[in-house]
Amino acid sequence: MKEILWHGRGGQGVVLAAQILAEAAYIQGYGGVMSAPTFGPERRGAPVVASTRISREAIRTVAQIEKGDVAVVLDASLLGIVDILGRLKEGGALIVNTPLPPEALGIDGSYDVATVNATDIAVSNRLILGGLPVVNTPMLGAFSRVTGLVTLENIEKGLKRKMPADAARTNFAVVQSACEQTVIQPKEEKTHGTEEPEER
Amino acid sequence: MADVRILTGNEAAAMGVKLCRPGVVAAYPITPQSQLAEILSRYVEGGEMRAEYVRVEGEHSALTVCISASTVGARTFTATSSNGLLYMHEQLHWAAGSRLPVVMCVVNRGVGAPWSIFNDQQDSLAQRDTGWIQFYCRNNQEIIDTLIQAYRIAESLYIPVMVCYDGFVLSHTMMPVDIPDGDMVRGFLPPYKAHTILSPEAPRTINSVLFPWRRPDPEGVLRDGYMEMRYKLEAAMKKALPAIQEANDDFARIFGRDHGGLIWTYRSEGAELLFSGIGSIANEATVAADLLRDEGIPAGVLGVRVYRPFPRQRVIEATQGARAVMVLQKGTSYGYEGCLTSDFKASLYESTLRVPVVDVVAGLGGRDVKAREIADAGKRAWKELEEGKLKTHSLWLNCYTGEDDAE
Amino acid sequence: MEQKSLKKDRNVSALCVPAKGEAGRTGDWRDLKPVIDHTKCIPSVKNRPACYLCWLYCPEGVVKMTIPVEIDMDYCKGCGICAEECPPNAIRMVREGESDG
Amino acid sequence: MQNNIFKINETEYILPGSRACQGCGLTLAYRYMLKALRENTVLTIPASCLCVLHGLYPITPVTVPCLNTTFASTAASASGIAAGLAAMNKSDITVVAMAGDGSTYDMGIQALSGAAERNTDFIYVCYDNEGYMNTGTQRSSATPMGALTSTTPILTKEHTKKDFVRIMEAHELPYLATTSPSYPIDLYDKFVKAKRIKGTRYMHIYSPCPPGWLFNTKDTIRIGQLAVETGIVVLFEIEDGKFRFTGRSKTLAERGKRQPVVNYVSRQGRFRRMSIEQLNRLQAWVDSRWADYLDRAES
Repeated sequence: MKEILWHGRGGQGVVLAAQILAEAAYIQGYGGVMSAPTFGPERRGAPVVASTRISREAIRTVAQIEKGDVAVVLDASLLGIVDILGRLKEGGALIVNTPLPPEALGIDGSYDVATVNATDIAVSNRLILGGLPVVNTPMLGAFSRVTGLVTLENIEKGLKRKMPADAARTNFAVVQSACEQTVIQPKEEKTHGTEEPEER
Repeated sequence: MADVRILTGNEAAAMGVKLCRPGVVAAYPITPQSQLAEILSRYVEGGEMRAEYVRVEGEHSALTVCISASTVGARTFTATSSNGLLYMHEQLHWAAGSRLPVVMCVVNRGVGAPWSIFNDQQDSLAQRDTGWIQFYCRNNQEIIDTLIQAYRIAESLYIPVMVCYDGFVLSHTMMPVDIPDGDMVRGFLPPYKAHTILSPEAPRTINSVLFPWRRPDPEGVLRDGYMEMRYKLEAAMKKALPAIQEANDDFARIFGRDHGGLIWTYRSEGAELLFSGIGSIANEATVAADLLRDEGIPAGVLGVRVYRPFPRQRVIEATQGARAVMVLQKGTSYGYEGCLTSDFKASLYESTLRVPVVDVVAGLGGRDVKAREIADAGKRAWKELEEGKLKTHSLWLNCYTGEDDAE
Repeated sequence: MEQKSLKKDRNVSALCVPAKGEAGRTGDWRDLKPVIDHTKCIPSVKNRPACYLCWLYCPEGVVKMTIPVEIDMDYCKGCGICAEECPPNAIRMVREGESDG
Repeated sequence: MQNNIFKINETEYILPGSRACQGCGLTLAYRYMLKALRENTVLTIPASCLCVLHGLYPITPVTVPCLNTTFASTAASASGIAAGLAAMNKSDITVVAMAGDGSTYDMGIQALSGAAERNTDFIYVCYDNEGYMNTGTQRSSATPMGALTSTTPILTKEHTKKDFVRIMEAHELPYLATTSPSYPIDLYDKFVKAKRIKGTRYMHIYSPCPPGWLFNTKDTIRIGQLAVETGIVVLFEIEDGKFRFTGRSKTLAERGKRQPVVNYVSRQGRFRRMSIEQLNRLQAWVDSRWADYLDRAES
């Protein structure tokens, strides 16, 4: 089973991104998918976490994810505020929306570190909502590129399940751009295989 | 010199409240509790009792007034019955969770629907999980004595206490009651000291939202999450068992009356057919035990005085030697069995005793239960026991259940 | 979340003690921040206490009635009311991270 | 307006960093209410936005003592505090119950009516943000007709807003007043006056809510002002039965000209599905109520 934690701020669509990934994974044929917000009050701008689980078989656990396989960070400023690495498995993948290259983030510990400027992609595609650039859907593109767990094609189908056709179309454009522009710095010793290790 | 008067249960309760001198009384009238509320009104308006009496618009508000008044530091009292208690349910949890020593009389009465204004215990039994200590009185003397002990227990452990007694059967029935001396009561009952006072001197926000997990405060104390805070109520309930016994024993030493503390027994030595129950029906069973003993059946009674916290060990000890137990209560948990029966059996499960326990539901909606009828049921059970065919589920005493048509 | 801590919680029931930052450093919630142009701000221009509508209308009470006017940026949530209500338009809402100039 | 600002008590009773949303009307109103009532005040509140503002254990931003209670029992809780203080013979403390429109208009109306009928010595404050905002903008009886909420998401609210202030007037209280955080000094003065009066006082705060009413957080003051400029909100006080306009409503009544309600409605996303018929009914209702108030002010 793969466990993904989405970090962002209230109003950035963290919960929606986690849901779209679950939709896409189910379409791709995973038997078990699950997504959940962090329960409790949400405030615009305050740090928020959501989760997605993807597995071959139906998923029975509903407990909160302790350490995820992947951490997707929609707002780089959270790295200094929220203990993101504390909830990321050793050797897991960290994907951050930032103009900086992976090395510049100064992440120590053996993680795959990937970055993409989702904000820029959204702005240049004029994808702005309530004064905020839409940074959640581009990160789905980065996720696909870094983990290979779900294809862009299935993410597009997932988008269509969660939003009207024209919105799905414009959002898929930024998913593709983010996928292309993502820069990955794999952890030193092991090359990153796309094959999923057999079930624990 | 003993000051004995012939009083109804409601009169005894009112006298007990007056002796405990609460600062705030809030009550909404409901049969059969109403005389208690009326007598207290006369005490307050007649100047016999100095208290703020809030004539609220409903039971939900009655208990709310006691909760907030208690938070400000005043000793409080309220009383209700039946659907009034059911209407208070939300606030019962709130009072316990706030750890406030509110003391309430529950004048037991059946619940709707359909309506019954008559006695049974379905109202208070349905509140056993709310975090309140529950006493059940078997006669009017025990009402006044238990009220006094209730305040001491509540205010030392910061747990609210219900003093339950049967509507009409006790509340409207007169019997001799020895009135404790006021000064001796003041000696027995130290003034109420709240654990947290709502006051401008030390501004606090009380009963706020809690996180699921623990959270550090500015001084580096790791403050409770919700679960830790709730556990503290459970921990206090455990401490209540010895505290109740101690209060009973101190009371006995000072006032000369011992109600047994957690449980009481009657002719339980050598009793092989053991009756158990809560409230006046357990007292009725003592008469049944005498009748059976006269006919050579070794019967006895284990009266449960405190239903929450449930006196597990005392029940095990008092059941030694019994070959059958008949648990009497005026209520049931629909779809299973009487609540006292379940808790009684659960206690025995923790011991090596393997004695059959007969679930007896009796007296719902004021149906009268006579000692003779309990004795007859005991005789039938004793015979079935001898023949190895004792039926334990469930005897609805004096109730046409239509089952005999089925055979 | 479970740090080792010396003192146990002795509270009998839940009671909160007043302190700043109950919801954390709420300044962190902003995506726009208020920037004051003190050449237009009335108290600075007149060099005496005047106007202070920003102080009056601030829900968080983080504007100081000083000369020059100051805003506690640790806790300002960036709602933009002060900029909207400032008579001489001396306050601009600027995207976080961009320079104050 | 300018010089009055310096008469206001400078102490801040809400420490910065509260959990309230950006641009919250309640927070601004609460700031001035506490400035007016000062330290010797005890509050009781139900589960609500205000409860969230009061913070999560073990920290609160508010430096005034406060007792949380259940949703239907706010006024009863205040009754108990008043009775408890009397029993402890503490007399110089102002007891305040404060709740939103949901708790006040709907679930808690019984406890409030009971406490008012007993002329309990307390101030009941209702911050009316016209819906159950703490739980995500569900409809309450205070929601205006034609408004979108999460429980009237398509057809908008069908019924008119419950005129709760008139219900409270029927209790013939010593003092009743309507206020708005968009006019903080009017609000401040009324709470200073209310503090001195004995018995049950009812204060109504018309409290704009950016996420609930769907307007930008910078416009909280403007929206509240437009409500008064159009007559949707009328600022007044009733002392021992005597009606008096106050602040902006007073100048409007004497010589000003009210704006049409469409100026107010059109700036809020919650009204984007309001029908013309609903808009006209709202305008007619505002006009007739304004006429009633004008008559009462003359007599």
